[in-house]
Amino acid sequence: MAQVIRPYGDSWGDGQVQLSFTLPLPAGPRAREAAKRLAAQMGLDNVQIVHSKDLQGFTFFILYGSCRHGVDVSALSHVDEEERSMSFEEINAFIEEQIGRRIVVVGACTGTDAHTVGLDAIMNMKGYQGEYGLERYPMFETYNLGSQVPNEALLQKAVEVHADAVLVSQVVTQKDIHIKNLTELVELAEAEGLRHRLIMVVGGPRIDRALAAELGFDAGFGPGTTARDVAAFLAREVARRLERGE
Amino acid sequence: MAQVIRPYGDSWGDGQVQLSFTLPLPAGPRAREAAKRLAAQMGLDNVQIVHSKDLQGFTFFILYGSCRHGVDVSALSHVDEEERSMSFEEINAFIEEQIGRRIVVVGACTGTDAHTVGLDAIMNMKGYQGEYGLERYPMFETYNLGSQVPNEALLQKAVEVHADAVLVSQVVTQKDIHIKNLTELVELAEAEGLRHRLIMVVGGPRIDRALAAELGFDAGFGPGTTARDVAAFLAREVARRLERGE
Amino acid sequence: MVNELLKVDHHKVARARELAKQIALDIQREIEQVTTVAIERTVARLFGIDGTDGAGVPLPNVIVDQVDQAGQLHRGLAFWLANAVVALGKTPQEVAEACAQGLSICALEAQDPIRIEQVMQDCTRRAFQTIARQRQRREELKAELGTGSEPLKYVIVASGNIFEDVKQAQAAARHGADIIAVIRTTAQSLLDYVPYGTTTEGFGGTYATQANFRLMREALDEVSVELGRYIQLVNYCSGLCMPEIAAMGALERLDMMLNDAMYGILFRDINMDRTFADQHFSRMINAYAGIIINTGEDNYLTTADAYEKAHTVLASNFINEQLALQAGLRRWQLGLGHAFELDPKMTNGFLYEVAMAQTIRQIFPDAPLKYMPPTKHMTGDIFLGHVQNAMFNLASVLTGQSIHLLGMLTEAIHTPHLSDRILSLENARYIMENARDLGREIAFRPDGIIQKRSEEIVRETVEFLEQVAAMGLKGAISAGLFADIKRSPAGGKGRDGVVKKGLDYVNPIMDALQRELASAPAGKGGSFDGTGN
Amino acid sequence: MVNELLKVDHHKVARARELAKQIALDIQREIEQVTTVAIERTVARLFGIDGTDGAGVPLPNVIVDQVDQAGQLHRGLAFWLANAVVALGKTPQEVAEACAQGLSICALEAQDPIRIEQVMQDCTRRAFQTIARQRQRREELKAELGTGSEPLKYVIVASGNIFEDVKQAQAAARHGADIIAVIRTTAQSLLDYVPYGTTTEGFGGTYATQANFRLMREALDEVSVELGRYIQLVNYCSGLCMPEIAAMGALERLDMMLNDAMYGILFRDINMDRTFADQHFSRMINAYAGIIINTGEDNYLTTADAYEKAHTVLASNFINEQLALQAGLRRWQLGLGHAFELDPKMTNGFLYEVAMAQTIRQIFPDAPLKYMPPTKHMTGDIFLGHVQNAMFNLASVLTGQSIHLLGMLTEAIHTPHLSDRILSLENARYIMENARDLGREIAFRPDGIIQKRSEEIVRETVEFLEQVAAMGLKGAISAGLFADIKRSPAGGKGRDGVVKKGLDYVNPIMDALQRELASAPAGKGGSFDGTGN
Ligand code: B12
Ligand code: B12
Ligand SMILES: Cc1ncc(COP(=O)(O)O)c(C=O)c1O
Ligand SMILES: Cc1ncc(COP(=O)(O)O)c(C=O)c1O
Repeated sequence: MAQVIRPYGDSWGDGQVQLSFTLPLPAGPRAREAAKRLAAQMGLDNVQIVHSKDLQGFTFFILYGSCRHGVDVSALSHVDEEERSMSFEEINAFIEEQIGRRIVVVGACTGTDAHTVGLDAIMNMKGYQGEYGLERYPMFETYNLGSQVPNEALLQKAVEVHADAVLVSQVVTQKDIHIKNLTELVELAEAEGLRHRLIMVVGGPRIDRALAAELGFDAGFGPGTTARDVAAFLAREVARRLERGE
Repeated sequence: MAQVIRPYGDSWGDGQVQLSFTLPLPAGPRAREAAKRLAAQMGLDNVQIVHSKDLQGFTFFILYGSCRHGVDVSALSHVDEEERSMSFEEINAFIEEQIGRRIVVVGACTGTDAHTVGLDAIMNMKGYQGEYGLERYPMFETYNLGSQVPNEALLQKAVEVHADAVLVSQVVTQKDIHIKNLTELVELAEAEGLRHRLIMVVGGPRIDRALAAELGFDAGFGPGTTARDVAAFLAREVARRLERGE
Repeated sequence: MVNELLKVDHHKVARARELAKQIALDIQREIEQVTTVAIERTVARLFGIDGTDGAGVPLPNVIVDQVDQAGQLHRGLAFWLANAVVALGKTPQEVAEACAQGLSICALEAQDPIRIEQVMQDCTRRAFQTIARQRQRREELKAELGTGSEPLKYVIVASGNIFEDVKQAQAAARHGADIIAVIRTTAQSLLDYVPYGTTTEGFGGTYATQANFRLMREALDEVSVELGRYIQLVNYCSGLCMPEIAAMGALERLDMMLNDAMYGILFRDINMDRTFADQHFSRMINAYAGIIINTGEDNYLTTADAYEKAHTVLASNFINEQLALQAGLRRWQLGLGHAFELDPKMTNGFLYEVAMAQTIRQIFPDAPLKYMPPTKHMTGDIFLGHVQNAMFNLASVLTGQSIHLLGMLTEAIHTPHLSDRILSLENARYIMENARDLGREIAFRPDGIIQKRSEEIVRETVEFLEQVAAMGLKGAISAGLFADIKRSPAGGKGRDGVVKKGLDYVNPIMDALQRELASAPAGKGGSFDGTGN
Repeated sequence: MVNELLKVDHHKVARARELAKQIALDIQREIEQVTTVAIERTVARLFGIDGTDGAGVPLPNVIVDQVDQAGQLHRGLAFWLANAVVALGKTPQEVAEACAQGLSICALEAQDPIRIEQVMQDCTRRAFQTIARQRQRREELKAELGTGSEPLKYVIVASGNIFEDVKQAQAAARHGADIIAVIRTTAQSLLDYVPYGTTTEGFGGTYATQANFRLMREALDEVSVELGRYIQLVNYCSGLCMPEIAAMGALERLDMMLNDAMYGILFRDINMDRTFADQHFSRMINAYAGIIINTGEDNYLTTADAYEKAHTVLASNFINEQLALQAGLRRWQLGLGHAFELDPKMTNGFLYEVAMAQTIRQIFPDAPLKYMPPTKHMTGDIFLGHVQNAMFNLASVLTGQSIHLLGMLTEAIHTPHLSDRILSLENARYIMENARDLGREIAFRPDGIIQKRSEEIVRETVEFLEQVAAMGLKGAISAGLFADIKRSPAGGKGRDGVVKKGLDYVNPIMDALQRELASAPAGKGGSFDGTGN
């Protein structure tokens, strides 16, 4: 049964949303009218321009309005909630029991990206937010290649150390450089016949599961991820593949 | 010729907008998916949820995305730019010459609204932002009825003093109380056969020309209005009506 | 403990208090001459009358209006009601219901004075027991759960629908709010009755009704236990029903009340005599109920210039203090109001704000000061507005304010959305933690801008109070000395409801309050002594 | 004039300077042994070589690579180039173009040393004339238009497209920005050449090219005149092309350069010897061009903990200062970097930030300190982020910082949109005006948190510098003492481009710089004297 929800401002179904954008028009009644029309096209009723600022040739707007659109919650049931998390000890025990050997991972910030903090947070001893990194897990063998690593070099290293998984970090996203770069990595892995042998994981502030899947990765991790989340996923995924006899 | 513009983030046509809203769903992958779908329905591509906050049973989202919609600027040419403004002296001189008598105005905050500061800013001696109020104009005769004035009382006073115009202020807008109240005023004026005799003006932070016209007013003034804007409008409008022989 | 960051001239402060006391005593003499329909309805309520007649008119109104129309209110409702109780052998509620059906109580025969007195004492005792129980319950809960650390974070809910308000209040508490105020609909303050039952319609706020009070207090009790922090509830004890709302709040365990001696006169054009009488009785009830009042001087700066008229705020704080002490409130109950309202474009505006806030802090060291956020100079620029609120948060923690109303980034747009409140709470939490001890770290230069501004405010306050004392408070209000608003003593709403007390006037509730307030010990969060501390 | 809000131990500061000087002198001895391909390309550029070959390789690279591959770079490019000019009767540009066509200049016969010397002197003089003219033009414009009041508001543009950047820079200037930095694309710092021409592609920034420099400087000159305020232009003088970019900036009248002695080693894994040599030559050029450098210590706190490692920032400031003075920069040119990067959740974090900023301010009273906004702890919560930036703005105006990089509410999301910059400018304008004189109003408690934190930072800095001095700077970097990053002396990019100077090495540009810098008087905004002031 359809169960449609709408944004909530201060009462059920009021549809209130806040919006801001800049239009390439000089400030004035025409720019205001354009802003209102745009908001109307976005499905907002009762549009209120609460602020506009002349940026010389451009106008910045802040608006509120009531969004006509709704989302049917019953249609979201296919979206998985997160898997139960496991503790450091549970994960190591799980790997020992179910897999019986260390999981090998190779990580890198690829392309021209030099933002290593996120990957280090997942891979290095020290970890992040009080959670140790993968390096600290007795049942993981880790190689952190650092920053600005070409896709070729990453795959080469993965082959060299018989990696179960590659962990890619992408932080710079301007003009969708990360999409380009990640797509290239998957294509390269496929071309080299490595794709099915590797669990491919991507992380970064603009990454989530949906995007990762779309780009052909096995998992994607966004802001706030800790090594434990990644370790649990890898442990389960390697076990699943063993079970399936891959 | 159609000339379509889109929002501008940091390059022409990138369509970037910022959006925030709350959904009545507990935080988690489903709420995120719902937020993305909603944004997609609003016409956003490349939706990035940059922040989400669990409000227990509700989730607050901040998103960025690229808006597919555009506005055809050539279709806005009918929107008038503002009339040339006049100075204090020009306005008084204009009225003396073109009308030859003082313009009589009655103002009030109607209904249960007690926000007098805006109306006072327009009507009282002191004015606003360094601009004198109408009371200071030699060619205006003003009656400021203050706050919480019933619509009936306002019209009665207008008849009593042979007003050219009524100035209504509406600040409280929750649940569209102002719309209800303003509509009632216009209907009342029509019922009493006063509508065509009076210039009806409304002002307030959520008022603009378009809304005023829609509700059947002759003019609407929003945030930042000064008495001079209103005086110039009234002077021209009374003159226009005289000319048309009304 | 208040940090003495400034030097404040104690002689000037003492002089200001003396003047304010004199001003308050002048008014007090007039207050004692009259009663009002609202005061009498309050007696009816505390005697147990509630509900409405068939037309929806609240029974306290039905019965008081009847006595008033009979020209008999000068004796006090209590007398007529107790007389009817004795005469008819009914409860006060039954008497009121009978009135709604046509009974004229002033037409009943006069009964035995001793039995009448007995009924009045019984009814009074029952009311006091309930209030005392609620007060004790609050004290227990506060002691058990604590109340958060100052500045206490205070947010409003104002959806117009009490059921939405409840959700939003709980969400706010879970995100760090210490105090929840339910803002009243724009229409209510000029109603000469209190609506009945739960309500779901309202503009710019939600009706204050006893049922709404109860619903919200229950919801907050629930969340208080969940959070291990006692969440305080506020409503508005002002307008034409001040003392009735005080009674309702006392019965339903509200913790704070907006309750100012002059707000109604200035901002709602309510008649002076009416407001002065009503505020006094309402404050006696608040005093006994252990409720903290919040005064409304912050409002002055929404109509008058915040720099030029800063001293009127401080002067009014002195007057409110003295009127409150005369009503039996203790210093720990005086949430005197002031505000961060300077034009954000002003060079060194922050320094002047700090000067004002710190000066008031030092002058009223025992008062749980209520500090109001920027409102007038907030615009639709929600981003800049959020930063203005940050500076306000900083001024508050720096100067050690007590009750801190969170500014909302959408102040200029709408009554707060659910998420606005959460963003504001995060803003406050960040600033107040990040600069937690700043006030203990610094000293102000003895010849600096802040010190000089403080001296100027204090000097102007004394001069202003001299002027008010000379004109009398009513004269000063007539002359537009407060908030740039003029009100005449003969004008204003609700004047009809002021009745001169007869020599035979009785008000057992007021008498009992007087006894209790004079005798009980004080002590923080609780009891009384005679010193006002 | 710096406010002395804190007591800073002058003995400790003197000791720190002494240690830093010793550390810098050690490195300086090594620097003097070598040249690099980048240094030689810089000579080529200053001799007038520009443009690319058919394959798009910049001609400075073509000619230097040829000499390098011939194993002849130890003599210096200037010698070979001048020799070719004499031999062929062509201009340096024509010589380079001929090289691109196959000419081998090291194979040309050796010419008359006097005529070679003559050519080198002529080319050097021409380059110096252009630079001096630009410098003088800047001084005139600054004198005529002024530069805004400190803290100077510095924003970045980084659309990737220089034509969009130009629009955005002008818009920012019109809304109050004093300084515009064009951020470089992520790919550029590891390129061993400087791209040619205007560019419209880039990620996280826009290519630094001479044509882009020129375009932006023209746009800013235009808007400077329009606004009556000289808008300063910044780019990045770091990576594998440090000195080339310095030369380009000198020719195109950039006003500031990000130019750090160690940033490339730590954050781009560039070889130590390469960076130390490159930074020295680039700084000599910046010194002569009257350019203010910005050092990059703020970056340390993006990888290391900002509280634990605060002293490494100050220690590095001392080292950067000494290396800069050795390169001929004057104190007014030293935009030493530090940052507001503590975790916003930290109780009293603001007090610690103020302690750090004020300590650095007092230790380097003549330096135009560069203060960086919160970045690491910014999240997608743009509302809270805007407030973090407000507190940063407050810390900056309170402690009298000079070059103030505006924090962006969208820091965690994207390189700034047009409107982000405007919102940030409004935030800064509000805070800096509203609390303009706060720093002159207060004193810190002598035994307070801020004073104690300051003492702790200074003490740890001296201890740290003792350690670095003992290990040598290269040893310290190898041990991961800065930014929690370890780099080995033998590793890093660009190592191949380091060449040991021969006994016959000549570099007429460097010689002339040395002469000029040693002899010229100093003086704010302009000229030099020998004292480094
Ligand atoms: C620190 C920092 C730097 C440091 C990097 C130091 C280092 N060694 O990493 C320095 C100063 C060197 C730097 C430089 C630049 N930066 Co930078 N930088 C940042 C900053 C401030 C913080 C990033 C960070 O460390 N976050 C903390 C970590 C823990 O979070 P995280 O990366 O999201 O990682 C978490 C998750 O995403 C996930 N995750 C991340 N990776 C992975 C991988 C896997 C496999 C998994 C499972 C999970 C995972 O888990 C992590 C832990 O929860 C951001 C702004 C911000 N506040 O986010 C800008 C930012 C990322 N930088 C930016 C830019 C543009 C640059 C420069 C290009 C600017 C310039 N031209 O100079 C340069 C060049 C860098 C380059 N070549 O890539 C932009 C990117 C814009 C965009 N979206 O495209 C940002 C957003 C700033 C901005 N608004 O402009 N930067
Ligand atoms: C000052 C103020 C008050 C004062 C009013 C004092 C007074 N005598 O006016 C006091 C403290 C009494 C007050 C009370 C309340 N207020 Co109030 N108040 C404000 C505040 C802070 C500023 C309004 C103001 O004075 N602006 C300055 C003037 C100059 O601007 P302006 O009104 O927009 O007027 C300009 C233009 O709009 C135009 N204009 C306005 N009227 C007219 C008329 C004509 C004819 C023309 C030509 C032009 C014109 O010209 C003016 C000059 O440029 C706003 C928040 C804000 N920052 O906007 C809330 C606000 C308006 N209040 C609000 C509310 C809810 C209330 C209360 C209901 C709360 C309560 N329950 O206690 C009460 C009840 C008031 C009532 N019965 O109406 C809400 C309204 C929400 C909504 N959109 O529905 C606001 C937005 C605050 C909020 N976010 O909750 N308030
Ligand atoms: C003391 C006091 N009473 C009442 C109010 C407003 O309530 P109402 O308009 O419902 O009287 C305020 C508003 O701020 C106030 O400060
Ligand atoms: C001194 C210095 N150089 C360079 C950079 C970054 O530029 P790039 O990555 O292009 O070397 C920074 C970054 O903040 C810096 O501080």
